[in-house]
Amino acid sequence: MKVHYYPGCTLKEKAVNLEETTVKAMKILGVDLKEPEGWTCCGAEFPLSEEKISGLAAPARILRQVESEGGDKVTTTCAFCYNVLKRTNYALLNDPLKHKRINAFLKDDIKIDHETKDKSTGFDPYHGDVSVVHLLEFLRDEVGFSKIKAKIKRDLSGLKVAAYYGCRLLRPYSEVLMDKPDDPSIFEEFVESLGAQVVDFPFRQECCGSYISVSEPDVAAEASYRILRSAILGGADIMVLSCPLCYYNLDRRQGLIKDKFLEFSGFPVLYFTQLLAWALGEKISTLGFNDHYFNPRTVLEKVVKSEVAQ
Amino acid sequence: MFEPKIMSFICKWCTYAGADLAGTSRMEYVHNPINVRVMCSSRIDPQHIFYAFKHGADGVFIGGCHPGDCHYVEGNYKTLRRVFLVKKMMRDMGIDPARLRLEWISAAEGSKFVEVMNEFTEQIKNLGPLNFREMASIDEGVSHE
Amino acid sequence: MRVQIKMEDKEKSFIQKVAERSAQNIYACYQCGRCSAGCPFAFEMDILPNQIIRLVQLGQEEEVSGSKAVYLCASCFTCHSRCPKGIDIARIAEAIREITEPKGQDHFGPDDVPLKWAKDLPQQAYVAVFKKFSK
Amino acid sequence: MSGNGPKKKIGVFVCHCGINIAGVVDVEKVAKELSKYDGVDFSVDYVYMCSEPGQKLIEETIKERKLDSVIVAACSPTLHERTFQNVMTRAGLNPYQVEIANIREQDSWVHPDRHEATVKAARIVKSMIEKVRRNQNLEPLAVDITRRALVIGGGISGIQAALDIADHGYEVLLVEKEASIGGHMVQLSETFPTLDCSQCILTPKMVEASRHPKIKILTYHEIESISGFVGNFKVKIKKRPRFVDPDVCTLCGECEKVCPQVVADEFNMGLSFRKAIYMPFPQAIPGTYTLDIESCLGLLPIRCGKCREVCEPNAINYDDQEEIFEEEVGAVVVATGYDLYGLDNLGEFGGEKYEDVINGLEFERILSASGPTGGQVRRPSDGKVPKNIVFVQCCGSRDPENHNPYCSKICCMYTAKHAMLYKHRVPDGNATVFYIDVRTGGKNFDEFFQRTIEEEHVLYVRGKVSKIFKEGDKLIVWGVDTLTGRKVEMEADMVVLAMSMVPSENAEELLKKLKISTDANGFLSEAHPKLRPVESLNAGFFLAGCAHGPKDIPETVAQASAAAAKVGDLFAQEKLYHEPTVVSAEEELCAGCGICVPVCPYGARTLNRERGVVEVNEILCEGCGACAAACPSGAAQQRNQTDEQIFSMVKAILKG
Repeated sequence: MKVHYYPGCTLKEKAVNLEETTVKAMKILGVDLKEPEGWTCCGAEFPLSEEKISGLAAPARILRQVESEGGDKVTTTCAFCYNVLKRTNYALLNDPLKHKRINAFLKDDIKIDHETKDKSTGFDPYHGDVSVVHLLEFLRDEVGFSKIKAKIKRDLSGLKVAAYYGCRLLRPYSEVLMDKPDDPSIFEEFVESLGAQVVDFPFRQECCGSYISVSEPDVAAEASYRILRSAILGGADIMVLSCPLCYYNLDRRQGLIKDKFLEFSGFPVLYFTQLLAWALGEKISTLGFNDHYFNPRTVLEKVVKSEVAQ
Repeated sequence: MFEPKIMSFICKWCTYAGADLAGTSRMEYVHNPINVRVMCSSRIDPQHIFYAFKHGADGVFIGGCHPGDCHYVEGNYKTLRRVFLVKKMMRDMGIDPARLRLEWISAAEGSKFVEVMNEFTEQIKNLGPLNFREMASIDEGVSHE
Repeated sequence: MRVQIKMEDKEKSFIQKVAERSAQNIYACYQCGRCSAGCPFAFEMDILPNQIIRLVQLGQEEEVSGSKAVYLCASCFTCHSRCPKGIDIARIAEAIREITEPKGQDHFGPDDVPLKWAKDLPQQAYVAVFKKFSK
Repeated sequence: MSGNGPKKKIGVFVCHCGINIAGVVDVEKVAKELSKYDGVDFSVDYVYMCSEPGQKLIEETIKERKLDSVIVAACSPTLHERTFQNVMTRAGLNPYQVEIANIREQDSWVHPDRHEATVKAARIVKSMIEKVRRNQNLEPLAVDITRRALVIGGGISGIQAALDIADHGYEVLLVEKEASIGGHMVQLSETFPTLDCSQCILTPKMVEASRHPKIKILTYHEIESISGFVGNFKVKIKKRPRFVDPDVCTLCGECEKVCPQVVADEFNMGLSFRKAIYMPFPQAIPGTYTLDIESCLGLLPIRCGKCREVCEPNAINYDDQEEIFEEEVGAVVVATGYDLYGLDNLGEFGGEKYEDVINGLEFERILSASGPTGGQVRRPSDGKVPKNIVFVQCCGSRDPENHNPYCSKICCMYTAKHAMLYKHRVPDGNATVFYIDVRTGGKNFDEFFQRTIEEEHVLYVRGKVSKIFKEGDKLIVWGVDTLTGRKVEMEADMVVLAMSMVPSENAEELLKKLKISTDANGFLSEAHPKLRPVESLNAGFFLAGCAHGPKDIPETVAQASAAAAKVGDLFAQEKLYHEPTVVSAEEELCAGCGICVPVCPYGARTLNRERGVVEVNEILCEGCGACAAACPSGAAQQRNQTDEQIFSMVKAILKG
């Protein structure tokens, strides 16, 4: 199976462990990921003002590239990229005027060959034939959770997992449509397909602080802390998520959280692909756990002892 | 001074009652429109409209109940769609679609009836008489007799 | 505290600007407060999300522009997803930032990023925060 | 079609209306001009046509000159059309041979210029002459009535309607799908604002209905279909097998004791259990056990058969079958009631997940002396008395974006009642109500609401709750106090959600099948929102209770009585008469395209596929004429407002 895959900037720099485990896990599952040629940043945030609709050009360009390479689908793991691409698609398909204006931008694109310095022009418009799917959706609908189940190499039945959605996978519901915004289940179904236990975790769709952690670190730390606390109260051993910024706020900022909330002593937070790759048999040393503030290794090894007999 | 002939079809339940209210309130307005009372604006067939144009009307007015207030549930929505269609046909025939006007006027809106009648008549005055070229196109387009 | 409610050109044009940029119907809000009840950052806000809309409805540009609440919005859309009228308050906050930010001044610019975080922050955080809070 | 139409002798009577018309319009001139108009045999003006001498003048002229039709040029037809129709009858003519030319409201009163008003008056009269020339003699349509009513739904509205109709002296069939009548009202604890016990006031009415010689109660029955039209319906009714003969069952309860199957008790909203053979509640009507086959282990003796073994009077019959039978009725009262919007629709409140987040009806059962806790306030999860209870109003109501756009109307009052009853039972407990607006429009309602705050110290917080979740033993409620502008987070032991009222789920399918008009929310539509509030758009159907929209008990009872009175009106008539200005379908012209069929909002037109023509049920036709305008062949013509009439009127007006 071959599918277009848009990693986004962060995965190539700060979230290499997300990128690598995604690629590894998908390889085991027989999926060939193809990056659209010459992709750029998606813009990270969907433009919310009618004054800034030019912000739709960058994501539209990515979608056009996928379309021109013959793809009808692009997968992402980063929740931000997913949100931006999906909403861009929605905005263009539901507003003919915006679609026209953005295509006018795309028409003026100039491509410069880095070696020859030749300029090329005259690119196609984006027709709107690409659908944006998150890797979780792709795993459920294309690969099939049952196929994952069949390929599991480790027995995770003792592991209690808090599946954290955050904002970008669920909202705004009318445009993202991944799952019910206040009663989602796709992430839990994924965790169950790995053989692990799901814990009830009422903060699974609360915001971690997002980019506010840059401008207002203390405010974001409190939001993040409440999420971690809720998972701990729910009895979780670990938390899984899909967003590099959520990961940053919930793991890398645990030092700040500890300073502010004395009862907090740290908690393992993983990308869902790290858990997937591990369940599929990847060695723990290849999962990039050394980059974590709180290394999940001990917890995982303590809870999960046996491997599924082959 | 051009005095346009204006044919007005109005529904019994709302606009006719609105026109009566304008009378009981002694509001003055242009004498040009003459009303034909129908049970519901949805009784008005495109044929009736073109017949009026053919026989010398410079403008045709249709009055019905406000959306949601139709005595017959949804007759006014049917009227709305028909008027839309007729306006398209008028454009094709070379008749200015502004010569046909649809308004929702309730039994309580005597003053609105007056305003609309004055305004519509003024508008038709500005458009001038429905000219011969336009007339000819109706003869070719629709036949009734 | 006392506000004077006037609906003159200045107020009306402010309301209209917010409505146009955000593409939201400001008047649809009936002040149930659900946005504020669910907002994860309301605990830090000087005025609550429902009050922001109320102040816009009243045409109180100064009151809104002096508030830090619009800079605490992380566009998590919790308010939007539960709003009984489907109002997207993140868009309204964005519109207010655009309209009221002093010219040429960043609310939060590259120089404001604390050095200790600078190296570790994911790219998307930089892009997002500058997109929202600087010119 | 622009020909002269039928030869008729027409009389024109121009009224001065004192100076109201004659002050502007030159009435003499109008009368004189019209005397020359084609077909006009006689034309005169007179000071007051509606006066006794004026009417005499018309009557005698008709007789003397043998007129066929008459035009009265006077005030608006809404005022005196009936007066002059009566004159016609007295003069021996058909009342449909008079037309009123409105030269007062739409001419003399609005056009001050004498010349213009006079010219316009003449034109208006001419257009009416063209119409009346082509008017047919019409007789009102008459049809017999079956004086027997069907009431669908055995809640308070159905019971009340049935009792009232029966007291009028007409037979009633009261059909209820559940095992007992009583509906939701019998589940309630105490009613606002008087706090009288709901069962105490309802059960006597239930008994009265069951003993009334004119009422036949069919519980455990469902409506399959209704055909026919007002006054003459045929109803197919399905009897669900209950496997117990109500006439033989002595309510000894032995069957229940031996039944091994335990299921959730619907009457107690699933807060307790019942057996597969059960009585919904002790005062159920009919007083009988019912075997719920869905929950039963199976009727084969080899599977179980214990209940039949112990039944002394031999009331249990395992061979009971589903049956469908037909009844004839003349009118139908639809009283199918409501359900509460499902808790699963509000994931953010966790109603599905947390046992202690319940809806209002569940709390009614908890408060009820006959309920699962005997009226003590205990929470479902562990039976503890909740010391902090939170009520949330508008759950799913007033939310056009995600849920129901309308206000459910009764929740403000029942929440106040809940909070008050809670405080009566747990005096040291704290009750908090989250509200958006408190709407207490009703007799003694606001006084009651104020008492809950002033005397019972229930805390009202203005703001809608956004999220409820569990932390350990406690529920955490995230709300807001918009009055102080503070976000609120509070702990609760139990939360009661005032879920919005929605049309009964079972009724939805039924109404669709019966083609009864409903609004966008699935509630029954009334024929006119102001003037015909208890009649359906479908003639012969009447509305009662919450099937029509959220209502409290007194309003429901009032509406049920009104519906019954309307049924009485219908049945009191010797025959049914109907305006004859209906739209026909001329068979020679009808091509059977069927375009007119969906255009009709009343279902009066049906396409007979075999004959290839449209057939009209004239009794159902209300005469709007929308089908006539839609008919491409001219087969659909409205009586006395044919296309030919409209064309000739237009021509007369434009020719001047």
